[in-house]
Amino acid sequence: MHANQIVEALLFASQAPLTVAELARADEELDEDRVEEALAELRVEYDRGGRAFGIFELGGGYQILTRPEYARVLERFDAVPVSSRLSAPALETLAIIAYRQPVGRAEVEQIRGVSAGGVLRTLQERDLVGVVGRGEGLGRPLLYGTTRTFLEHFGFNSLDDLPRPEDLPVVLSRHEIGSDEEE
Amino acid sequence: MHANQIVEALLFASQAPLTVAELARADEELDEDRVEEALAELRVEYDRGGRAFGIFELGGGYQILTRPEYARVLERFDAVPVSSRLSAPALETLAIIAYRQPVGRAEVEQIRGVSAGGVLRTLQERDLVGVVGRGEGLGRPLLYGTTRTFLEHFGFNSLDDLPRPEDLPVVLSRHEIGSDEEE
Amino acid sequence: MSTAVQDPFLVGLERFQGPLDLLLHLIRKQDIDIFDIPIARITEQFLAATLHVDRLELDRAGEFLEMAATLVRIKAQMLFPRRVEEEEDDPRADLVRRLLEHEHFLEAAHLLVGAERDRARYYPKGYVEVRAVPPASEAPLETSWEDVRGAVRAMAERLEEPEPGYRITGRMVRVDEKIDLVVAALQERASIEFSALVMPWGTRLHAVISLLACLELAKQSTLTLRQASPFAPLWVYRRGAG
Repeated sequence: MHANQIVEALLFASQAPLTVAELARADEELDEDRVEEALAELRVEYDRGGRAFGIFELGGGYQILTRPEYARVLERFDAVPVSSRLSAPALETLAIIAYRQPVGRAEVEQIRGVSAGGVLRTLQERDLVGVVGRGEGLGRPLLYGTTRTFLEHFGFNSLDDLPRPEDLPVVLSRHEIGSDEEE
Repeated sequence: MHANQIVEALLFASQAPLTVAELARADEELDEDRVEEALAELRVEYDRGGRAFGIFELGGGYQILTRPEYARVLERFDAVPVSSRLSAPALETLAIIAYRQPVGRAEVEQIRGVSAGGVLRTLQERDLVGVVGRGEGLGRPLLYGTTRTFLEHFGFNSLDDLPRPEDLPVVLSRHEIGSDEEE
Repeated sequence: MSTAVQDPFLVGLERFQGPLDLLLHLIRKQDIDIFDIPIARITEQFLAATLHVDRLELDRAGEFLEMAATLVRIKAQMLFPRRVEEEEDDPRADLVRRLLEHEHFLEAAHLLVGAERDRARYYPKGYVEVRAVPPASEAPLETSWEDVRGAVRAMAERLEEPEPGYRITGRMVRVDEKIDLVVAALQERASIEFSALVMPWGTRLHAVISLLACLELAKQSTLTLRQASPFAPLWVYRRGAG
């Protein structure tokens, strides 16, 4: 275990920039001169090796950060979030709304057996479902239905194109094809 | 800007493991094969260069972590956060869920002989377990399973990595806990 | 008798996670063969330990007292004669099974502790630059209809079929809707088996309403209904066909 590697491990794992004095205190083998030396050597290694990160001086301390030229890639990466696929609960909720619309939150929750608030919000943010009216009864609950974005995304011309597979669960298939009164 | 550097920048700037698919989405130049290649090349570079960190596989993704031989130095260092360990009841409950998943609360409580509500909540808050479905029978009980965070926290790449001592599979295989199997 | 009570290993229940833990501790500490537990002795020791139960919170106390009751019951059952060769007859069998299972999960938890300790030796990056993440709604959605189909299939397996006649308010099955459906079906095909008209819904309500629709259409001479014999499949024919 060399001084360079100890300094590298500390810079990597630290939450904040570290001063030379702080680094020197970490191990008996280190002193401030040795730390300065290690920092200089690591910089050379990172440059020569073409590393995407480097050692930067911040507020009197040192920190390992990605080089600024990668900012664009990182930003773009963030713009394509991990969650660009819908989760299983979101897919189920979407299916229920698609086949049962217009449908209230209570009914969705009754079918799935779990609360639907978070998932409904996700689907609304994605503009796949929206509020299409209010139901009868206590509190006149909001009713949800699918949007134009939903049709466009899944390549349907109208709701009549929604496939009705044979194994569609009874709770989903209750809404009749024949009820196309809006057309 | 090479594929290797893009992959390196992404891994370096991420707090959690990234899958090959996620990495491949970052740039048009990348695809999954190219990412695998980059990961392999970076590993060689880190090894040869004597880096204090390496690329490790966790929960199906890749993450840059310090090598274990630096744990001693880092442990003693204030500026390095130490992850909080789990209590004994939490670990036992987690073990039951990990090896029996999907499993309902009633079964967990029966095995442990004590109520599990509080511990289950803690494990859910720490995102180590989650609801994965509903069981058959009365009240359709919630079934719990482990999460990706669980794999990352314990250093497993997949559930296949769960340690299984010789005698565990026998006993854990659902129903047969034969009183006929001697020590 | 009271010597067992004074045993030095009985140090407060707080350190035991539950009755199974305590019981296992008593057995293992005394090197007792778990397949031949001296139930009278263990029961006595367990009861002595649970005397301090009033110091525990109420729900924990309940767990210990329940086990005490189980032990006392087993002790009583042990007094009855039983055939030695039949393991199943042993009143202790279920308890032994639970103890072994509990012990194995203790072992599994121990393995997890080891894994956690090993994993903790690998440190992640302490500081990660903060980047502004755009809202998810701006990201392209990568979900196909096949994904939705998968969710539907999973749901079909998961969800119980509701009892026949189960209806959601405001979603009554209407005869005129069924009539439209049957007429539409007969525009595509000259004949159709009645059950095929009902299959997508599968409930008795839909079957009844569909039958009413067919009878209504038969009355209007829009279609004819045929059945070769009682209980044979019912066929619906377009007028003029068949």
